[in-house]
Amino acid sequence: MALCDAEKTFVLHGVQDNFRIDGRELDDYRPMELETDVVSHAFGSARLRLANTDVLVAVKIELDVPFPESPQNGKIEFFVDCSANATPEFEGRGGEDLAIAISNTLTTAYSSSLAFDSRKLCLLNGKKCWKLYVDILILECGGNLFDAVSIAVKAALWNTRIPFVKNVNIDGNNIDLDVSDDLCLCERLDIENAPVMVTVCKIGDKCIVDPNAAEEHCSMGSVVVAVSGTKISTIYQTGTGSLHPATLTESLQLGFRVAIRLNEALSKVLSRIRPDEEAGFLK
Amino acid sequence: MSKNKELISKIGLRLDGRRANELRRIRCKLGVFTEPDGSAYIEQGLTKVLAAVYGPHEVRGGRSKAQHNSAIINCQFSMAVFSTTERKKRPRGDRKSTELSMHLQQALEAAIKSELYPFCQIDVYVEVLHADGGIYPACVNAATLALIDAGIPLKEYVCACTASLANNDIPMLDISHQEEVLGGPTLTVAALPMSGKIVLMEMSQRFHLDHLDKVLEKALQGCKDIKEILDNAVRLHVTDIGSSTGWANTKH
Amino acid sequence: MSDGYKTLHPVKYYREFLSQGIRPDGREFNTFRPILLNVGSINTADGSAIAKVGNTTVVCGIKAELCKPKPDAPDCGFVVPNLELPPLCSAKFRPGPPSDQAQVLTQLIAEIITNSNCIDLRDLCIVRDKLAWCLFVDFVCLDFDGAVVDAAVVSLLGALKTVKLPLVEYDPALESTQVFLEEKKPIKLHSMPVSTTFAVFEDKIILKDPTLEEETLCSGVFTIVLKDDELCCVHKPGGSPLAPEELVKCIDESKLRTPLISSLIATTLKS
Amino acid sequence: MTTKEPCLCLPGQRLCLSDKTYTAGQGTYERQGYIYSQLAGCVDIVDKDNIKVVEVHTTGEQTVIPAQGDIVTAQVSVITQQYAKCFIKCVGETVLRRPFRAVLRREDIRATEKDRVEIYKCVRPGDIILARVLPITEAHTYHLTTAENELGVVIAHSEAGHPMVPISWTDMQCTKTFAKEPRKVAKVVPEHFNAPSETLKP
Amino acid sequence: MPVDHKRINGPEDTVPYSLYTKTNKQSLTEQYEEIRKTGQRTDSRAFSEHRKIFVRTGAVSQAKGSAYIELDNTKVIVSVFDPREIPNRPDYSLKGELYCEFKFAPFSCHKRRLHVQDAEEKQHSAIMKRALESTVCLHEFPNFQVDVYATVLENDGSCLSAAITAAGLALAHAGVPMYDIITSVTMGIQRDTFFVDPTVTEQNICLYPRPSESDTEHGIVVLSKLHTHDQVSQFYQFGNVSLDKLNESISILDETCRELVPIVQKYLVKHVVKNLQRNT
Amino acid sequence: METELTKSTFSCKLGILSRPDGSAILSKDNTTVIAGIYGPIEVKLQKLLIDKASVECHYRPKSGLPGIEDRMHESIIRNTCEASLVASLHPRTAVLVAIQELQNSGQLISCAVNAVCLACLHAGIDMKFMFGAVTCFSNGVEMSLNPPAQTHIKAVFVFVFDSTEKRVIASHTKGIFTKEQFEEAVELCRSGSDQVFDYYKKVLTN
Repeated sequence: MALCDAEKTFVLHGVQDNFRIDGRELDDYRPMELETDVVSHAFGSARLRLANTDVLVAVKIELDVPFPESPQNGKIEFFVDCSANATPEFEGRGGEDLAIAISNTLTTAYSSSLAFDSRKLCLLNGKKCWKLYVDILILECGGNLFDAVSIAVKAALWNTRIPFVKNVNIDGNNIDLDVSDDLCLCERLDIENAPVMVTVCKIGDKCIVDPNAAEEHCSMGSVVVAVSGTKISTIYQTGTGSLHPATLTESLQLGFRVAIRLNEALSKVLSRIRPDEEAGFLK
Repeated sequence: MSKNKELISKIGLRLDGRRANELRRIRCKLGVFTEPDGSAYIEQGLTKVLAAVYGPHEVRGGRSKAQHNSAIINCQFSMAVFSTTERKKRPRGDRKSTELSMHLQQALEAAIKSELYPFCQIDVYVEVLHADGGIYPACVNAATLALIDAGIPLKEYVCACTASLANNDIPMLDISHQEEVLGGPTLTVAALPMSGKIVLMEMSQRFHLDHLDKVLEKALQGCKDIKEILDNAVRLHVTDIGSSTGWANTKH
Repeated sequence: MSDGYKTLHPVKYYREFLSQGIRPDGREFNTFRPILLNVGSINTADGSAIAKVGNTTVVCGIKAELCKPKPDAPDCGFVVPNLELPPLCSAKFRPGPPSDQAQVLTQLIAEIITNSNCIDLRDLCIVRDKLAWCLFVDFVCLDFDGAVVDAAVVSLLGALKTVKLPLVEYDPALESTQVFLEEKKPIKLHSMPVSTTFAVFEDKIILKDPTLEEETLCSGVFTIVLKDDELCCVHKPGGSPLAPEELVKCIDESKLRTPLISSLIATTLKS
Repeated sequence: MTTKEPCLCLPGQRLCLSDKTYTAGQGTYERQGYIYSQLAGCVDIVDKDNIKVVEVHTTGEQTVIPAQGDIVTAQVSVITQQYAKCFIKCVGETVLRRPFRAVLRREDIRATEKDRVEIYKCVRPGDIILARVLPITEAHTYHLTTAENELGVVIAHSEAGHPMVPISWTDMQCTKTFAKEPRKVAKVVPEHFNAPSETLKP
Repeated sequence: MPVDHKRINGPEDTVPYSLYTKTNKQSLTEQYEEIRKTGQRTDSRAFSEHRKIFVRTGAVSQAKGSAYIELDNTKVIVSVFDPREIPNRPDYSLKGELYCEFKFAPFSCHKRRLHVQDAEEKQHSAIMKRALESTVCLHEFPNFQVDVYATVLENDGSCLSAAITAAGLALAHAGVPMYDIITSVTMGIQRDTFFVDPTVTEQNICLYPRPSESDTEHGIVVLSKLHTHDQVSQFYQFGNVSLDKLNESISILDETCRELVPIVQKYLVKHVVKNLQRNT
Repeated sequence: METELTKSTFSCKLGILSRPDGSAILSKDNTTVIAGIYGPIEVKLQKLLIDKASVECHYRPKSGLPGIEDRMHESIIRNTCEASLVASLHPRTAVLVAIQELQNSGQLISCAVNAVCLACLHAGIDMKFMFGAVTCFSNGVEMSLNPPAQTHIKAVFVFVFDSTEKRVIASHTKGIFTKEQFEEAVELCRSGSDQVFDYYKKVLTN
């Protein structure tokens, strides 16, 4: 997106007066649409549309062996793919840097066992565990990718059903797992504390949340705050500019406050989702 | 060859209950995204594909690549890592995706009136969300819809379809993943259905030359049928957004 | 002033210096650069050393891991050397997979290690066909200023001298392994290879221990590796042809380095 | 250089107020009314029409990139009908560690009779030229010009590989074979090639 | 793992021997309990005390600028090169670019590192770039890129902040125009203990919550600061920390970064003086 | 001591490839190599040399991708060609040497080097001299130009000589040896190289 100086000034002045170009206030979010169970052969999935940011997340599960240094933990891996559908710049390997930044932030945000307890994915100490592949496909970029991805991931994990293991037979070095075929007999993940990310974007002297593409363009830098429960699990700065320590504290405050609000709203929405709702791109 | 016999049962039904010349259900939508100049979503049975079109715009990556008499059609085929039952390692960059990108480009070049846009480039990106047989035809069909949505002049629709030979004798249409796996040759045809021209034809296995005619005929018939369905969708879409008063933007 | 001349006409610049019997850095044709060695400075490695030959700096770190021997050599362990020329060490290199030069040097070092027999792979076997040590010998070049192989070989010796491997007990019945960190033993060094690099300027003058500039301007570079009184590598990958007598003379020249380096290693280890 | 004790400074160090008497020059930047240093080096105050320009110079090698109007020393690598490709080796008196690519176009070689210029009669691959950097365009490479008397070929070798000396402003002669070769010769021909850049300094 | 044709590949399944050692070593929890009890860190530093810094500028003769930094056992070397044309970029940009590469040497960590850059190294490269971008006057070299390479020779904690501080020094040493001096400090948090400039063991203590306690805080924080203009150029945290703790940590880190400035200045002045003496 | 190279084992055909400017297939003792030369051709800007041609070398092993050992072969062949080709005749161009290994039963380097020389001769590229490679084996006591059967090999030497003054262009050794053995090996190979150059002449005159 290319903006001329006049357009930038317009955005900047709007922000200064707490009246953003799409009419929002500084700490307002754009409308979101959330659907779960959109990918039929995944163990869990979700699609989030935040204005014109579109993210699709699918969770696949495989059996694996725990890392030797953490034999009691299962594995969770995040993979982000920036589809060229979002912008021609992502063609080939163009979106790789952004994708790695997002997946690394997710990995660190989920790394603490207080945010996501991977011990529950372990089936047999040091021998067998579940590995969750959380695959994120970015289909359209209308700004604020980190937030959208984190919400979609949380929803997809909420939607995930882990097969129930009926029996574990150990015979020397051979391990046989008896996995239940019954779809109703499955476990769900505890995502109570799964982190929600809020990007606080600094424009001029003010901080805003949920920037759209134009606002992102005008910003000198932003802080991604990942909040898990009532604690902060990751902070990651993006963009180029630097911040005064006071501004940093202020934006952390704002991000924290908004994240708590967002998390509450998300929980409410998730509890309302019924399994038989029509979902998909045809709607 | 013994496996092939079971593809159509005695009463003429296929594994998923279709008749030999029956297509899977096609559902599609134009203009699913706002950012690209044109976009479309298509479902053919369980196969789901998203397509986006950007352009025509200035040639990226140096003017040296530009052509003075036509636009460059740049295609990228990509498959979501979760689109297959077994998780894929990479969404693109492997040999199969590069080949499919090229085939897609060849099919679209035949339909786009690219001579109208010299020194320009048109990007077509397709993303497979769910692969269940007939990926290539779904991509071609989705790309066609996205091009129409982007308002890029086409000579006519370009449609693609697969056909196969069941029980060593009966040609059948629109092969699902299950049928692909069970064996039998798959003939993929991309065609301009109105003029009946074949743009691209590819076969996965050998079968006797005597059968080619009827299988090809079936595939072409499939392309024509698909064209009708796409045409309907386009007409609906155009009437939907056609009104200048904007009444169409409200949800029904 | 001289800088400009050097960049515009490097060959002429050198020719003028060398015609006076001296090299631009003040050395004579057959003078070595000073060598510095520092051992055991990296605590995360099982053995380590930093060697400096003039400006050229190479760090060698050895990490020992356990593995199963190969079926065709059940009583042998492994030594896996790799030399990295990261973009950090010179503007010549770009990020990404190893350059051709790094690959050739890795191969040369690997050949020097096998030819000189400085480590007996059988010493690295713990239980025949079951368990053996694998020494990952990684060289990282920090400053690329010519004669990298020489510096790498010195650092290799220093690192090998400091390697201490813990005692390992293997129970074949339970197939279980136990490692006792309290009891560590050094590995036996069977020989001491010493490498000397030469460069040939305009088919005539032979320069010992060349800098990077000299290596690039010269029409050929070759390396002689001695192991005590014997030779274990005369590697001349093309370049200016030399009469056999000249090569033999260089072998004699390089013999001068062995006592220097063995005393260097001895004093470094003592302190 | 000033003879008095040099005044050291570090990046980000506040040097003085920026006002009518003092302005920020090379190696400094201005922020909120003050002049700050960009480099670790020495402060140098240059008087220019009653305005004191505050400059900072590094004591080691300078990090420079060619800018518009700079006199550069370049080596010609390839010639075609339209242009000569060069590598910039020095900017002013600073020797570069890494050469920059540049192009000397046919129309920029001479000031007069531009359309009759033939590249191979002006420069040859391997020649060392003095040139001025033209305004920087959107292209990736620098454009050079030698359309001044003092600019052009300063060092060249003949076909036989021997050094040549200038004999007129369009010809040079081999010192061994005495063969003449055409060149766009720079006016000042000193003993050492880098002397002209000093004398030419505006 | 795919075979790397450009290196010598070892046998396939090698395991570090430390996995088979008897676990008579203190567990991290016990170590932490002891630190809390005695009120002293393993290397008998105060909790807010930074380790001694040793710096050598100009360690790499082939680079335009370089710096080697030691925080006791943590050893990082950084080199900076002349601006060069940005590869694969056809359009003109008014600002220059920084290219940062952060790499662990294979033997630098407890566990052997692979040669190919992994996710953590890529993340660290991105953070380094982010920290330095607001320090370097990018408009001074439009359309060019300055390469900054950092290699960790030994990691005993706080290697990212050490690399950032060293990169600042190396850039100044290379004569790259900069707005300010940059310093960076890491901090580990475990419950109510703040470890300034943690060692690897202390970092590991802060990596996981203590078991059996549900409401516990832990995490790692890295902060980089520009001195004169009092600006945070980069802030990175992970773990599980309350907002109040985080604010507290920011002020402590801010203070520690300030303490490092005179040390960095000292080495830069040394370098300038040395050059002056050589020139005269 | 065997000083005779069993000549009959050489077999060669020139010009077996149509695309390169010169090509040769050479086999000796069941080691077979094809070499092709392209040049002078256009050069990439990165590798451009102002005063001479740059030599590029691509070595392909029998199967799979080239590994680091093959890179070393490349470097030996490239530097040997650089020394022997009159590179200053074609400044700002490149000479491309492509080598395909077909069969390897030892003495690979010398076979490849000799094949490249024959390909250069076939291409008619200006050369200062021809070059020929000879391999020699030592069992600690005596030397032989042919691989000794059964006996323990202590060292292997490969030398590349120029055809005019018989100086050493390249040398590559494996194993441990004394200075005297080295001198002996050089002498032996030097005399053995005559047969290589004779063979070249035979091939070219036929």
